[in-house]
Amino acid sequence: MDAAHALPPVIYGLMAEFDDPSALVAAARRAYEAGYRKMDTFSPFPVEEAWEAIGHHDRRLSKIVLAGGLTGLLTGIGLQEWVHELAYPINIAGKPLNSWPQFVPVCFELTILFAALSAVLGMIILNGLPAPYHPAFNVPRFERASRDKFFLLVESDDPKFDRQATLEFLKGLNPSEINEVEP
Amino acid sequence: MSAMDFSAIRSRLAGSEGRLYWRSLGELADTEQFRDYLHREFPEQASQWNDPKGRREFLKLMSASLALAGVSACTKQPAEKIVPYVRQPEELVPGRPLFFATAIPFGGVATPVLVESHEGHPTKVEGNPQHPASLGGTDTFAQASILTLYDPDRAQTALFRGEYRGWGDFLIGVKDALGNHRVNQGTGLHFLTETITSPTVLEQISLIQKTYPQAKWHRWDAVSQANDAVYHFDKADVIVSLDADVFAGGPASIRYSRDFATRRREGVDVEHGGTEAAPAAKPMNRLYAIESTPSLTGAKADHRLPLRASEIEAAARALSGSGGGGASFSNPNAQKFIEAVAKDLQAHRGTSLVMAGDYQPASVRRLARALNESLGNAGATVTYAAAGNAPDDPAASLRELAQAMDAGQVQLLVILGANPVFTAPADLKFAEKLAKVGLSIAHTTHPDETSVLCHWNVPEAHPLESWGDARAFDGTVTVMQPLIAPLYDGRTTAEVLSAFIDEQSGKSAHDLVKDYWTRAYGGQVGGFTITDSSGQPFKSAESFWKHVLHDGWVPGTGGAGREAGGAAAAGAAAGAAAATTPERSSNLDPRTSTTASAATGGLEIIFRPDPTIWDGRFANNGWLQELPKPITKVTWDPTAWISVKTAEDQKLRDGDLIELKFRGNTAKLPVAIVPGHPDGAVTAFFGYGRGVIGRVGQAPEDVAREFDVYRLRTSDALWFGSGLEISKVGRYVIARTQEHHLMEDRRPVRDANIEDYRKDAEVIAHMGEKPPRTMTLIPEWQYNGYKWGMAIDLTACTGCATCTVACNAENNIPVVGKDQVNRGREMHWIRVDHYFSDDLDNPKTYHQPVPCMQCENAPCELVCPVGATTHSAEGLNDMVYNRCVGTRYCSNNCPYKVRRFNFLLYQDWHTASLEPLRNPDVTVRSRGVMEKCTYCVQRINYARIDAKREDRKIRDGEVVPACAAACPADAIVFGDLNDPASRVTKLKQLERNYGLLEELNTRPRTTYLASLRNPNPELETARAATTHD
Amino acid sequence: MINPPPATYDPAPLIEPGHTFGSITDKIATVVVGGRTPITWFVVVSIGMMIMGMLGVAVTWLLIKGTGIWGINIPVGWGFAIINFVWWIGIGHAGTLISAILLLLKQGWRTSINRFAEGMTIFAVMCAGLFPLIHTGRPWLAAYWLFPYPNSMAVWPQFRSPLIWDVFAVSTYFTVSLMFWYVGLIPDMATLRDKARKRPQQIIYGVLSLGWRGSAKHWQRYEHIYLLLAGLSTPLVLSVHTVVSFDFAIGIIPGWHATIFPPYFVAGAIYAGFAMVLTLAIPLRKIYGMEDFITIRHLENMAKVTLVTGLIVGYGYTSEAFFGWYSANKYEGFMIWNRMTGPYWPYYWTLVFCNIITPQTLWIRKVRTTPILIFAVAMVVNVGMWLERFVIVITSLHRDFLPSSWGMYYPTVWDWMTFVGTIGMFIVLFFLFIRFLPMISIFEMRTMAPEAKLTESEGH
Amino acid sequence: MSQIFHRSTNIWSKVSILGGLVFAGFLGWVVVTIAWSGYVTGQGVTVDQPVQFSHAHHVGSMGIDCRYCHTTVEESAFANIPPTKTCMNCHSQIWTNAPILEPVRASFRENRPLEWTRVHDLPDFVYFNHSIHVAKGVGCATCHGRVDRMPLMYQENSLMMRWCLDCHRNPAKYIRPRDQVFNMAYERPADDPGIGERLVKEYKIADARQLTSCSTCHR
Repeated sequence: MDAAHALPPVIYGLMAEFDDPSALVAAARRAYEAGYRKMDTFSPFPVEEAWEAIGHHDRRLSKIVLAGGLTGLLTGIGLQEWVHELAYPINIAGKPLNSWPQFVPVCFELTILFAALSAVLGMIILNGLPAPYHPAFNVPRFERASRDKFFLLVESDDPKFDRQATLEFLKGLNPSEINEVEP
Repeated sequence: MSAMDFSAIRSRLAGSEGRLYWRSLGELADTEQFRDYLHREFPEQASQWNDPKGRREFLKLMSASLALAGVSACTKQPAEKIVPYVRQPEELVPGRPLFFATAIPFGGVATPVLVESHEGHPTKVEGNPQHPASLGGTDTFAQASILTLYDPDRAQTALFRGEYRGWGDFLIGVKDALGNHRVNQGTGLHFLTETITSPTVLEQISLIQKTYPQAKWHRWDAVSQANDAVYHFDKADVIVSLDADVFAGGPASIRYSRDFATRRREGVDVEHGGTEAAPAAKPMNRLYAIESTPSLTGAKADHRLPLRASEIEAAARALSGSGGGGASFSNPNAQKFIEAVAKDLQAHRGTSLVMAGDYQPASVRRLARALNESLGNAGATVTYAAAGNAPDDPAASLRELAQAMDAGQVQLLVILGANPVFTAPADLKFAEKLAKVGLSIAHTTHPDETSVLCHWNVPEAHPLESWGDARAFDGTVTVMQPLIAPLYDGRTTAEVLSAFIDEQSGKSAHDLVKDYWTRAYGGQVGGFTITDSSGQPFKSAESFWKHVLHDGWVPGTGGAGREAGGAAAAGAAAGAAAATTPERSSNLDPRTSTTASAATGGLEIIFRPDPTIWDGRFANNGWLQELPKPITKVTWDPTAWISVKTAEDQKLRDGDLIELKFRGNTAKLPVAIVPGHPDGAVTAFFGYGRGVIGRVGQAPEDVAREFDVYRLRTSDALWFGSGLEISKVGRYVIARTQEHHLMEDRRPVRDANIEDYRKDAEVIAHMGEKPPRTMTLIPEWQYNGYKWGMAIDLTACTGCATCTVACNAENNIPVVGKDQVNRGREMHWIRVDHYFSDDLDNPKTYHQPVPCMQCENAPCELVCPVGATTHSAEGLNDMVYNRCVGTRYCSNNCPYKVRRFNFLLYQDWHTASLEPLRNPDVTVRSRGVMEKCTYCVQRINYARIDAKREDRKIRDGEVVPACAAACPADAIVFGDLNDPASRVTKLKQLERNYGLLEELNTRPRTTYLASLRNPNPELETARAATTHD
Repeated sequence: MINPPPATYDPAPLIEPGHTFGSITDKIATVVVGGRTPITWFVVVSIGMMIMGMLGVAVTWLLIKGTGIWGINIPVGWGFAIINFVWWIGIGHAGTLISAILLLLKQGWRTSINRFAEGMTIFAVMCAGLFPLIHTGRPWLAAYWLFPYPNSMAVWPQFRSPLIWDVFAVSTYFTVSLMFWYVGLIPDMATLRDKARKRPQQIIYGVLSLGWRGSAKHWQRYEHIYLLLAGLSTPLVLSVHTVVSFDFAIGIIPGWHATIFPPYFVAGAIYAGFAMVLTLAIPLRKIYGMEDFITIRHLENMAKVTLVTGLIVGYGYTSEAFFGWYSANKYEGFMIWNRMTGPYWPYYWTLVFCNIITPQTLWIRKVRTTPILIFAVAMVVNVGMWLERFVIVITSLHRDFLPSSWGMYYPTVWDWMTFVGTIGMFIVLFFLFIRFLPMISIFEMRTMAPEAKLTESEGH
Repeated sequence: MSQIFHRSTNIWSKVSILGGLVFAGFLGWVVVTIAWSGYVTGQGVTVDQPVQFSHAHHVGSMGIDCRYCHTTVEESAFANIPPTKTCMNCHSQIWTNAPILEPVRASFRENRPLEWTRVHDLPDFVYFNHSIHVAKGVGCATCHGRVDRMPLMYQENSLMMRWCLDCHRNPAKYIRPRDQVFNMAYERPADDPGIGERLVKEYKIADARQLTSCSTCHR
């Protein structure tokens, strides 16, 4: 999260607060058009338009989960075939060593298990969690981001960021409030 | 609560198409009462511990145990000690068992056996294949005797008035006691024994009688098998049983079962020694049973006529065409039946056989003998002892003693083996009279009802601890040698008697026996002509003795010379008895009756020894207690048998507790309704309700004490009598291993009449469907090495259950106790299933031993999550105890339900005295582990290793599982299916070979040979219509 | 199969009018943080604890003595342990169904019930999982022989056995359900963290929320995998009860060996599950005054699902009976006949009454919209579904192929204590959850608030 | 609002999670190592014996054949522990009053057996048969190691099931000519790689399917 700078910034960024998702989305779009890139919005529930507005879409998870699933499948096949054909080949109930139809259920379960695991871990890791500390929390009113308020944060290490100008710009989005975010 | 509606049953049976089998009667009636009966039978909240504590604890104790150390791979094994010999015996190879020939007397008659011994402790009893009275077979009692040997409740030291004494003290005690008898020639000196056939002991007795002419010797057998006839089933085509149960166990039944089975099969299958032309040459024998209490013999019979015990004599008369013609029988079919039988007998003069029951009066025995003689059977199919061995009145001798005691004439009473206080007829009041005896000596295996009332108690050595000799049922003298030094201070009868003979006093049993036979060899005693089996004389007494010890029997006393032997045996015994046997009371003339036949008023009571614990002597033997009794499959308790009709009349149901009132005495018994039991009669079994014996056999201080049927027995009605009154007094939970005796239309037992089978051998195959081997998608496993399989011949099987007990002994199978059996948790690896069919009042009865089928497509293996049961390269369905987690899925999925589960810790981990009993070659299973028949894989491995070391294949018959080895009828055959020459392969090629539930395509390796019967067409008409479905 | 309600009558709303982000948040969150705990909670939990104590005693005794303390025997090798296992695992299914399948089907009404339904799943699976563990009487072995790992014996599990499939299915099901549940909780944990005023609460919820801050970038990935998880759970939940049904269907015992088992078991599971959700939801909304969020509409929809699945189950029974006769197989035929008329006939007919007759009342709208009536029906179904498992397990086993080995099964006091004990365990776990976690998904409820709709202002 | 957590917690949280995983793995490793160590299997552990009997001396130096004491190894499952008599055969002549041998003499005098502690102790549900292994060319040293170099006896191998299986699956790897079975020092001829397979054929040793059937060792 913490971006590296030549010289330590005075502040982490500027944060505008809005009362409803529509206002947030509108503001985010404006900021994006204005050329800001290093920014983020915060909302008490997922607002699809919001991340579209700030131009974020991460598709890596699909591939991760697919990979996870395949790994599980192969594990299942490999494990059972190895156990029954190589590790200890023995006559069970007169069934052939490779009773593949009876190996299906375990393969299936392992596929699901691995896929699900990779999905959850993938999400957590890509989101850089756990991160109990974040500058945004320095803003007292930010606790309402998990209740009923909506925030737009422009980070100070955005090339276009200028403490004054950006502040003016945000004011223009008529937020209910604007805060400076300490690092 | 009214009795179940039997008319409903009848109508169902009548209205049903073809052959109908039924389950337990209640279900057939399927009445409300039956359901609530079921529920009362098993109270839902029944606590785990409704068994008397002491008793339950002991159940564990009756089975050996070996900690499954390190069942879980992580446990660290405790350090184990190895204790080598200081000086190692020559013949002993640690790790390899030795076999010794000896004998186990039963009621004085020898059962010849080989005993397996591991590092000096006997673990298993097998039959003696060379002995004419065994031919390798055994019976339940011989098999179970090994458990009695290690029974921790055995009498352990000599006691005088309850205080510890040594053997030496006893000898002195006897000397003192004999003091004045020397003067008065032995007046007031009395001996009481059971039947004795031991030449050594008989000589001792005659010596004593020389020294003390006034001494009296009394004989009392609670259940006397003494019968002066020896049957030769191998020569008999038509056999008639007059209430004789020749398959019930006991020394004679072993050889009888074998001969009978052989003759039954020879006529059918080439493989059983017959020829293509065999059927004509050697017809299958035909067995008629005219009997009272349903017996194994009756079950095997081609035709059975249920009569009250009191009517048997009349039947015998009618049969011999002498007088009884006009007699009226309780059974309407009797006349027709007897006529047909008589006709058949006449048609087979010289090859027929009439057998009189041991529990019928002498008159019936005489009638039978007369009949045999007139038919020219005597000497052919039956041989008789010169002198009648069994006294007319078995109680006379004992009565005389009782009178003497009462008159205070008995100063010194020596009781050897018998337990009169428990078994004597009630009217003799033996117990109170015993108090009047000056000095009493009891020589018993366990502290029992008699010994606790005697001054001196001398522990009796177990046969496997003893030197001795005895005659087999056919007279063959059989020598006993100890397998182990007496565990306690036990002594043999000969040793005890030696105390009364100056020149022998204090001699060891070994010396006594060897001395006798050395003199016998020299011709001084016994009058034996001693040669080896080939008729040649021996080099010396020593070589003769060695030879006898090795073979276990004295050639020339039996075998070829069975008649002579029989005579000698009986003669000797009779001579013994002669001392007191009163004058034969008239009627040697078979035509006059001795019994008041036809019950007048009230019911008739019939006494029988218990099928498993006999006269009570095996009450402390867990294996026999838990062995399901034939027909009823009841364990641990006696039952009173009544017929269906009687049950209706008396409004009784299975499990009702009734009070029996007979001649003023009372006892209580739970009811078992037994189809085929004569109407208007009740069979009560001796042996239960013991007051003193041991932790297993001792009846708890509750109603079970009143199960003592001896209380009802009077000396004028030793085996049956009329005037019994019964009344229901409550319910009693009986533990059965089989509740359902109906085959449905599933045909687990397939049977046919020999004629139909000869006409079309396919008839057996058509009774079920067998999927073709091609009917599968998956490739088959090939078995190229050995391919083990088993064939069980239901034509031969008599249902004696010896296989079950043999399996117990071989495979360290635990005893679980009544409560657990009642919950359906018995552990027998091979069970004997029992089914009825046809006529409710006189059904056909079937027995079917069911071990693990060792399926090639084993359903159990498929579902085991840990692979604890898998298939070996030789096609065995292996069970790996140490891998088993105990999901019980395998048992659920086993269509034969032959798997057994250790629901609790059934094994005993504490009792030291039982440790040596275990078969060291078989893992002892712990709690939570599934187990089942392994085809005695330990024996297979043993043979395979020997064969490999000698670089050869295992020979046919080299591997014999315990059940097959023990089977007296040779009904179980085991071997290699890949060996075209092996017996089992040949048997499986017979058309009457079929697999149980083979339609499931489990491909069982154990298969059955259908049961064939040889009915008399004249009597068959009734059933002909319903023989096939 | 679940369609929006027909327009024949106007359905109750999914959330009572007048609620804002704030009001929703406060109403639900106060139960956990800062709110006063209602007395009923203590009563219920302590009762639950007591019942759970019985489980403790029963299991301890089991480990000491072995499975012999139960009523099982040969031929009936499986008893309460398996019956309860199947019953509980079945109940679990409704939770996943609601949270996953209804999500995929875009059923808005799932929102206010999915959280505690998932909770129910987790706890039900816990109760279920207990039985395979203890039913060998030697759990220590079950634990380390059923999972494949390289060992000193060089032997492995036997993967052809349905029990092994069970091990994998159930453990997978539990893991995935747990993750699904937790992921759903993360944003609400954040809410709790921010609403909490006590330091310990702040820290605990802070840690659990992983520092969630509602960033759009996070929301995007979050929504992405939440959908994926739903997609994975759907086949999973179907597979789990299918595998459970294999425990029987793979066996050759008449009454078990039936191809209809998988679908009929899955339907049965959902049936039982919804019955249980209703059993829990109806009292809950009363106790915590959640009528605004769990409205009649929710109850009615669930009642409908119950009815439908109930009909499928009914079909299952019918076809069992039909094929018993139609197969002309003596064993099958006898099996079904024995169920209907044998010693256990009362169980069978009670089961028919509970599972087929009773739910028919749900055709009536009055019943569907009267909480107390729905509750009653749900209760009956709970019992019925337990009886179904009893009938399948016991009556099939107690009289199979060879009449000689037929027997009876009678549960002992220990069986009952174990069974009832797990119910106590379930109650305790569930109410602990109610107390310490939001019983309704707050952030999803926010999206139900009218103000959540985006008003297309400027921009494209 | 004020921060609940300090800046550093971001790092700590991640580190602790990873650390936890690593630690769990470590624990697993410890358990396995102990379970498979001599502490549990008894491998390589010498145990106290009533007499400090040295195979190294008797076999190594004196060159006494195994079968002189372990008489039944060729005919029985159990390779007989020698009776005291066997010891006394020699020790009634030599070292007749060596204090170390007192227990032996005592045993012989008082006819009281010596109590040795088992060194090779298989679980009770495993049925091993010496005679067949010896007959099929499994050398003593193959399982028991160079006993002739062991002053005090110890268990050379783990005796774990997988160790047994190693040979039962592929005997060719281990067996030797019958006449070499009791030769402690036997080495396979380097110039004859095929010897194993050849002997397996010659001695008609069963195939793996037979040798790995459960009932071969468990009953």
